[in-house]
Amino acid sequence: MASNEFQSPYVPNTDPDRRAMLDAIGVDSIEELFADIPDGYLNYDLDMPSARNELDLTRYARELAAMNRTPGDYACFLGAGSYRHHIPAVVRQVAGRSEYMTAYTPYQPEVSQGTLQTAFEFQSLICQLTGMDVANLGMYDGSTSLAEAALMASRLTRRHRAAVVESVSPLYREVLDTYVQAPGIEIDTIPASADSIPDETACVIVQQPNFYGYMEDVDRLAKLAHDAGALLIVSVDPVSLGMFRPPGEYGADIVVGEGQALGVPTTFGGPYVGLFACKQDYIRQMPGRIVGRTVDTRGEEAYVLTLQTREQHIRRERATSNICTAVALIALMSTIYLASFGRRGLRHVAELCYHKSHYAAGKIEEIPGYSVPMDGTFFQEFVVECPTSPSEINEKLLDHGIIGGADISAQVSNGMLVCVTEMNSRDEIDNLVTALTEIGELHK
Amino acid sequence: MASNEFQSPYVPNTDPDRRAMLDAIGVDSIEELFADIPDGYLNYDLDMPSARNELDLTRYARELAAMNRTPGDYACFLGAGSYRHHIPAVVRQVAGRSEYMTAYTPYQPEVSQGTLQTAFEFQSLICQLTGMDVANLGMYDGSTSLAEAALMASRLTRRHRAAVVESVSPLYREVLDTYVQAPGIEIDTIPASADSIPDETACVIVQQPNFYGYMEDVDRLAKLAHDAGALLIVSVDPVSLGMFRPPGEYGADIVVGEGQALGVPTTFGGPYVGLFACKQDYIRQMPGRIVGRTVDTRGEEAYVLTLQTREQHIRRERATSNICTAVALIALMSTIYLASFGRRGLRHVAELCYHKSHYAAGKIEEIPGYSVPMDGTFFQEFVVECPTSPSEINEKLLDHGIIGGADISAQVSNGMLVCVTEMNSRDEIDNLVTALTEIGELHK
Amino acid sequence: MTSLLERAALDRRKLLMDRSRSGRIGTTLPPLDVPEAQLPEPSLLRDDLDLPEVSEGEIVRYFSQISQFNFSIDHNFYPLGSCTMKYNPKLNDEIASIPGFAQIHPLQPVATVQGAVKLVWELQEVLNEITGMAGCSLAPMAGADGELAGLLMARAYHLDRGDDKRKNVLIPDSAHGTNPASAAMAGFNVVTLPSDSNGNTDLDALRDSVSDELAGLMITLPSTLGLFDTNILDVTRIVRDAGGIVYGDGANLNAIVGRVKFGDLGFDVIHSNLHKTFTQPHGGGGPGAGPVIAGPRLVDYLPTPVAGRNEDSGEEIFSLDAPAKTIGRMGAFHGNFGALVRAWSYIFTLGKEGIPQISEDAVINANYILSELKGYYDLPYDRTCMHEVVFAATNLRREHGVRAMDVAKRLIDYGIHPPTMYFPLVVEEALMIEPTETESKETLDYFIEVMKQIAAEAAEDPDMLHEAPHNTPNTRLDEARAARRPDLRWRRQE
Amino acid sequence: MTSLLERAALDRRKLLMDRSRSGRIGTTLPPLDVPEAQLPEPSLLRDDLDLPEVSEGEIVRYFSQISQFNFSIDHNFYPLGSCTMKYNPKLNDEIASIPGFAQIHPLQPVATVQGAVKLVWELQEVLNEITGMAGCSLAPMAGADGELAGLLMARAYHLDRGDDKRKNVLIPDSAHGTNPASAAMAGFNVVTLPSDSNGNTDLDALRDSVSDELAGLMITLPSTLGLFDTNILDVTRIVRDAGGIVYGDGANLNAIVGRVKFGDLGFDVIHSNLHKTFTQPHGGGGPGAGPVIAGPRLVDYLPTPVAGRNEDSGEEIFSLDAPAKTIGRMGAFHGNFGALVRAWSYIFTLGKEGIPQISEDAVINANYILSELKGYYDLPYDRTCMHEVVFAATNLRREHGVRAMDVAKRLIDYGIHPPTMYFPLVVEEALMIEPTETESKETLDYFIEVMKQIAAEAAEDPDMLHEAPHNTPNTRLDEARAARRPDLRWRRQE
Ligand SMILES: Cc1ncc(COP(=O)(O)O)c(C=O)c1O
Ligand SMILES: Cc1ncc(COP(=O)(O)O)c(C=O)c1O
Repeated sequence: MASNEFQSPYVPNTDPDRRAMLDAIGVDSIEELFADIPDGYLNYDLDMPSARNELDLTRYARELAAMNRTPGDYACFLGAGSYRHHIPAVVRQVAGRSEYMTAYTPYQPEVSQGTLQTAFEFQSLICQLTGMDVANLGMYDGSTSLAEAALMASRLTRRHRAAVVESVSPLYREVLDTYVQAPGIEIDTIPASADSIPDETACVIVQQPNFYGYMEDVDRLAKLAHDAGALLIVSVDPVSLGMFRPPGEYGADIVVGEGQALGVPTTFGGPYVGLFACKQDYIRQMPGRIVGRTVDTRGEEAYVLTLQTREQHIRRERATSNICTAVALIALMSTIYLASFGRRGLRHVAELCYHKSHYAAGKIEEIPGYSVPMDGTFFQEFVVECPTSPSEINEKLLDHGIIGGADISAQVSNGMLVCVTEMNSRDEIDNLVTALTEIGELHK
Repeated sequence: MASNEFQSPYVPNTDPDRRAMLDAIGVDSIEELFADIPDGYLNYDLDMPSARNELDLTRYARELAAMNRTPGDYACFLGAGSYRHHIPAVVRQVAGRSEYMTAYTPYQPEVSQGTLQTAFEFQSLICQLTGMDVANLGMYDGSTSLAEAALMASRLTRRHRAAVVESVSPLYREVLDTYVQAPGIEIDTIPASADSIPDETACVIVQQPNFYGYMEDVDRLAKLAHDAGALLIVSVDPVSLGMFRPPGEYGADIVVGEGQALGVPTTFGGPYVGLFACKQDYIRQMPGRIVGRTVDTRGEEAYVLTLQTREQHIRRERATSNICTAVALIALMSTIYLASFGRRGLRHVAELCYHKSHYAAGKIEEIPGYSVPMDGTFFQEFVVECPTSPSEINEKLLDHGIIGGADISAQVSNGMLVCVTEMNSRDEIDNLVTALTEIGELHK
Repeated sequence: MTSLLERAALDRRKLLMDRSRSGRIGTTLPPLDVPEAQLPEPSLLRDDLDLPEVSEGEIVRYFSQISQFNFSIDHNFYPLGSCTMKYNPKLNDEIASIPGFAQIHPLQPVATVQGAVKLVWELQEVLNEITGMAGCSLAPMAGADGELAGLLMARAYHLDRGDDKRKNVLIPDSAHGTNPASAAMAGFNVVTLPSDSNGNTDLDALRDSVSDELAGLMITLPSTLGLFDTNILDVTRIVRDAGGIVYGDGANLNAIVGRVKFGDLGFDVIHSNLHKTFTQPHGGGGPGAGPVIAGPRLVDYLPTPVAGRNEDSGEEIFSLDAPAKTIGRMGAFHGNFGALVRAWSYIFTLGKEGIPQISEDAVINANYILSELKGYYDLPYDRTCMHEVVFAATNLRREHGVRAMDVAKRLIDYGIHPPTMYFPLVVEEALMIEPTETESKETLDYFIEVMKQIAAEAAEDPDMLHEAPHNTPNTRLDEARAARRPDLRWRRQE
Repeated sequence: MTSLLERAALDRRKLLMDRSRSGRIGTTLPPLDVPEAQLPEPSLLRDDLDLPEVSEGEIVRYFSQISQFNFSIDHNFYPLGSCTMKYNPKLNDEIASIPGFAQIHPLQPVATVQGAVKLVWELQEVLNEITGMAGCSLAPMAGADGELAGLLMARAYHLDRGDDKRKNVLIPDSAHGTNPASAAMAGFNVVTLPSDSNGNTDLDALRDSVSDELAGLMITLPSTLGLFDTNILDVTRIVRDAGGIVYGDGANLNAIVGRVKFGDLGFDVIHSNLHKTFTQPHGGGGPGAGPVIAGPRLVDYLPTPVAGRNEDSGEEIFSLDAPAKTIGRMGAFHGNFGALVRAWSYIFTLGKEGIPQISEDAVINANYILSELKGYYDLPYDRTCMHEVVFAATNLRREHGVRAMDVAKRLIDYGIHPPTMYFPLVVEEALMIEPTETESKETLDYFIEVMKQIAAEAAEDPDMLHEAPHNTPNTRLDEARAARRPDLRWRRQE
């Protein structure tokens, strides 16, 4: 009766079950249930491989995985918005509990307090970390957080320009461009040293540390924005906040950032979690899910999705965003990560990144043909000007067992953005220096 | 206050907590609590490495693991009591639930029904598989099951000899020797074709399929045993029971076996699970934990450890065995495995092993210099007589990416015990044949 | 004064910051293995980092305990309509966690991630095949993100042709909220389209709504009423004839996967929620993935990147490309790769044989529930449904003052997750039930019996239903208070 | 007639064989990729294989649901005396699952498993160091298995010296049941040794018991009374002077790890339960590991294999060896390697700094409970305890007819796993409480408060205690019936 003999392990029912149900329904065949599909459009014959068993599929997946050069097997100095940090086993093990993993968005709070309470923890810890009043439960990633923040600023100020400091990640800029194309928000690119912004600017957007890893003068930019009636949007690396001043302290109105660094593997770019926090006054214009604390009919504290009138399922075309399914499980991973490292641990991790990247920068600067051209304070990334194209260098580094830094020659001539975290041992750094030296000698 | 500065992530309490507790206890220092230790014997200074963080320890563990040649990376034809079979993800994921993993032996049934009910499932499925009346919750491994079965047979018959068919695994024989040395049970080694056994023999022990992979004439052995008033103990490979006749059908009194093949990774030899089943009449002499079904005070069915008067914690030196902590979690893995494959799947797996090993044997037999000397029906293992020592051949096979069969030259001159399961693809088998051919040519 | 037991229950709910004790730590820290650099000037640094201090065991126990307050597919029947809460195979999770997938960095040179890009490409190809479309980008990170991408593509398409009057997007009244929200984000006016009494598109209304201002139509197939629109060929034709783009919301693909292809029916662009049809676990609200899949008219506008396959002297080479007229990036990198791996694993496990069986069983199961519960609950559209059936508790409200909400909450007492309630909006007191194909007939029979019992209870003891659920860690919550007095984070008690 | 809710509860408990439906399957099967061989003659084959037929999702839901009927360390305080239910670090599980450990075969040539053998060797070395012994075999698969090995070693030692009269093993009355059971399996007569009023070994009785028939003494240190025998140096001296072997049951090593070494105190051989002190998860009753660790007199008798380390031109080479006079094999292969990896991971995570802290905190925590509950429950030995404290509910029994069992079951209502009850046998109405070092002061305070409350409840409402627990899936079970009418497996209902 089923259209073929295959018995899926994921489907319990078999032909006798189907037969009994069809009888109860009062039809003779499965086809009758699909009678609403226009004649001639039924099409069962998929041009795709036959069913594959778990053993074979796993083997094939491992083959594909083996075609990749995997950080861990290779020393890796890539960052630029996706960061390798040590993730304690407990993060994976606890977030992997099926109670969390196989639940839906907590629309039914009585049977979702696990998800809801941990979501409230996430919001709380992101507030603690950023120094902001409130945080939502996360956007798709750091870049869409940034884009949604610009839209939100525009709604709040009823203005239609955004001033973006030129040191914001070019990838984030591209996403911003995607989001603003329809609403028609105009983007002005400004230097960090700008001392004026166009009238009618809704927001100043700065990344701290910036795309190149360096700290911007955010106090000045905050003043610049606020003097012009614009909001200050800051895009942060949450691990940097283990040691650096939180944006809440320098007047940020909206803080966004990529939460991946907090306990989430790099996974070729996703799923990640976009952090989104802001001042109390702005909560009704926030995008995304928000969990609030309330009481039940017995007066006991409990958690629930709230301020839903901002959201698409209530407000539809007037919603603050179209976002629905977000990244709750990734937010949970970050929550467990933050709980594990906590007050002392996150500062320690940040300082490790700081010291190690400075050690690396100091060594690389000494290599003939290479320079570290930018001035200022950096956190864990810095730009190296190479004697030849970074892509060429990176190719040669592979032979040394090294995945080099990000190629940013589009932004800085022969520029490589080198990222050093606690994952890079001193040996790895020293090997990088040796390899760069050797490669540099070929280009004298 | 703690003896050093280190703060363990596994210990919540810190010095202020300790101080408060010591105050409550009414002592000044931790040392006072250890005052019962004789003077001069306190010794804190361990000659061992300092605490190691998770990142570094994981790296070191991966280094050690990388020093091993791992089946999966290598084709592997080893069996001889530990078998590679495909283990569905669901086995690991479900048995890994912390509710199962971090519970103790279910002494408190009201808060252990998860463990107890799944244990009852295990006993039931082992009975279904072996055709026996009852099964216990498992012994340490297949070899200790066998040894304990011999002791049990001796208790039941009040006799002190055991006739072991010579084709029983030599490793199991060694364990049996360990167990019988103190009680003084004498072991007679008999050929499978024996038509008499010494008087006062408590049991005949046969392995089916035998150590060499071949089926023994168990009907004959059953008669031999029973005619002499001895019990028949059969050591089985549970996967073979997917297609072969269960021992319950040919009169086995006690069935033992290594459960590892049912969903447990080879793990360098353990933890495994020793299967142990027998006839109803013998239950009060069984070793090990047994779960029974009963009712609670409301009359509802539930499960509980039972027949505990056999056990050491009640019966002490008159217990049927000293076993206490056994291998409940491994039994759970086997239970999930059996549920996943079930009626159709286990037979399919058995047949795959059968056909693939026969394909391999056929091909190897054709290679000049090699032979498959034994006659009869084999399941998934067979003996190959090699042109030179198996250890030499195995060393060369490594260069072909192959871990060869077990070296059994102690039993069969130049003998290699080759095991082929569903894990060995046709390609792997063909590569083995090619490699053996090449290696054989060097020894012409 | 609260009793000890009550206090224990409260303590179990204590937040991390309230569990914090100075000096505790939940993990071990690597030492510094290089010389210390000079720290930045103090004005750049933070004074305090007020995060929790808890040990690892405390973390595990806390998160493990409260996890059990959730219902989840692994523990409960979860017939949440429109959400396709099917069994999520464990294999997929394991494959996604292979280090060669989980540990690779999105900015690695593409030559160093050929296996990952090949997987992406294979998934694109099979999604194209299943939906009958020309091309696909896996970049969108959820269904709504796919909608935004598709609508931005439609916008770009019209503008490219100088067609800048096309401002209106038609959306049926039964549509999911993301549809109008996405249309608004893509700069369109939303025009609501009524359905006819059978739940199909009202063709007359449609004809009246098309004009040279029509940008396109967003339609869910089958609809959120669980119905296959029998007018669908007319619908797509009318829209396309008027110069509009037909957008298909593929959230309900589970109903028709392997049976009928969107491309064949005249759709220009659709999205598919991999976390519905293709078993990416929902995770309590994501992550998901919402690939946007386009027909010939829009394929060049797909968001970046799209995986490509080339051959170079017999060797496959995979690339990540920007389509010719791409609308740009939907996120910083290449989409939710982790979810893509799981969908890939699921699809290729089932293969050409198993994929069509999904919809077969999903549809049988839903119709079985329909036929068994008909008469007990109002059935607004009395016709064969697809993968889900929408009942209405209007009869119970009318006769006993029992609402859809009460039925939903009472189901919890029976260990069943409530269906979707009060959606679609066009159905009063809606109870939208989607069993999925991974539930057994026994489970459906139990659900049916429970639903009948609840209908009986509504007559006998409506108050008991108003007070449901009865055995959960919390009773019904004061949602109004939550919204009126937002309490959104832990704060130190002064 | 049972109600629907009751029936649902029963259905949740249905066994796999009763869930089975013909044709269902819980996994996918690889196809045959070689030609079929001729099958054996039918008489060798089985007709029927009556195993369950269930789908993967059904398996997951069933096992996930009933798992929640368990208490476990990850969810509950679990102060089960003598069992050392401490937090089991998640890291250990992940390290044990590295394919290079989990997938290797026990019969691989040792040259191909150098990493695994190195790990085994490192663990041996560190256990020798921690216990102050000369050598170690990791082969025994639990504590009792280590006992058997150690006693067989003692037996072989005596016999080797032609000393074949030595048949008696002295075992204190407070010993765990495995001690006498192991002694019997090793062919010895068990002679019970009384303790004195302080819970120490009665030295006079000991002196009276030694003779040239003395094979040895098995003693638990600290004892199962949670006490460190202050006579221990005399004890070991007396036994050794009499030609006996001193066996140390190391189940309670958690109390003294990093503080005092068995070897220094005159022990000849001990075992250590890695699933207690060294965090191998208990798994609902194993697997564990019970290395046997020997001093100079017995080291040559250790079971096979023992890992060795050699250098060959500067390169380390590890081997698996049989000790010179080995008693043989305890199991088919090399012990429970998976458990060894976890213990290794735990020990080297804590290192020389963390290991001594284990016993510090374990002992503080136990003494804190002792001092707080003293007066509420009888305290048979009123002295400083080690890692656990043994109370007696004799006062409650006498005054209110409430027994240790009732206290234990009532703790369940408060979310706490009962302590060990009615053990050691020398203490009437024993409640043996072992908090471990991984519990916080807050948890201990809660436990203490609950225990006081239960003492109060015993006075106020003893029946309520007799009926406890109140909120578990099952109330107290009829254990007598289970033993009288053994019902040990599923059977098809005729
Ligand atoms: C019909 C329909 N469309 C769109 C969506 C939005 O998809 P997502 O939540 O993945 O953004 C949903 C999800 O609930 C849906 O049911
Ligand atoms: C004091 C003591 N000795 C021996 C044992 C036996 O150890 P195992 O259960 O590992 O065999 C135990 C375990 O409960 C114990 O507590």
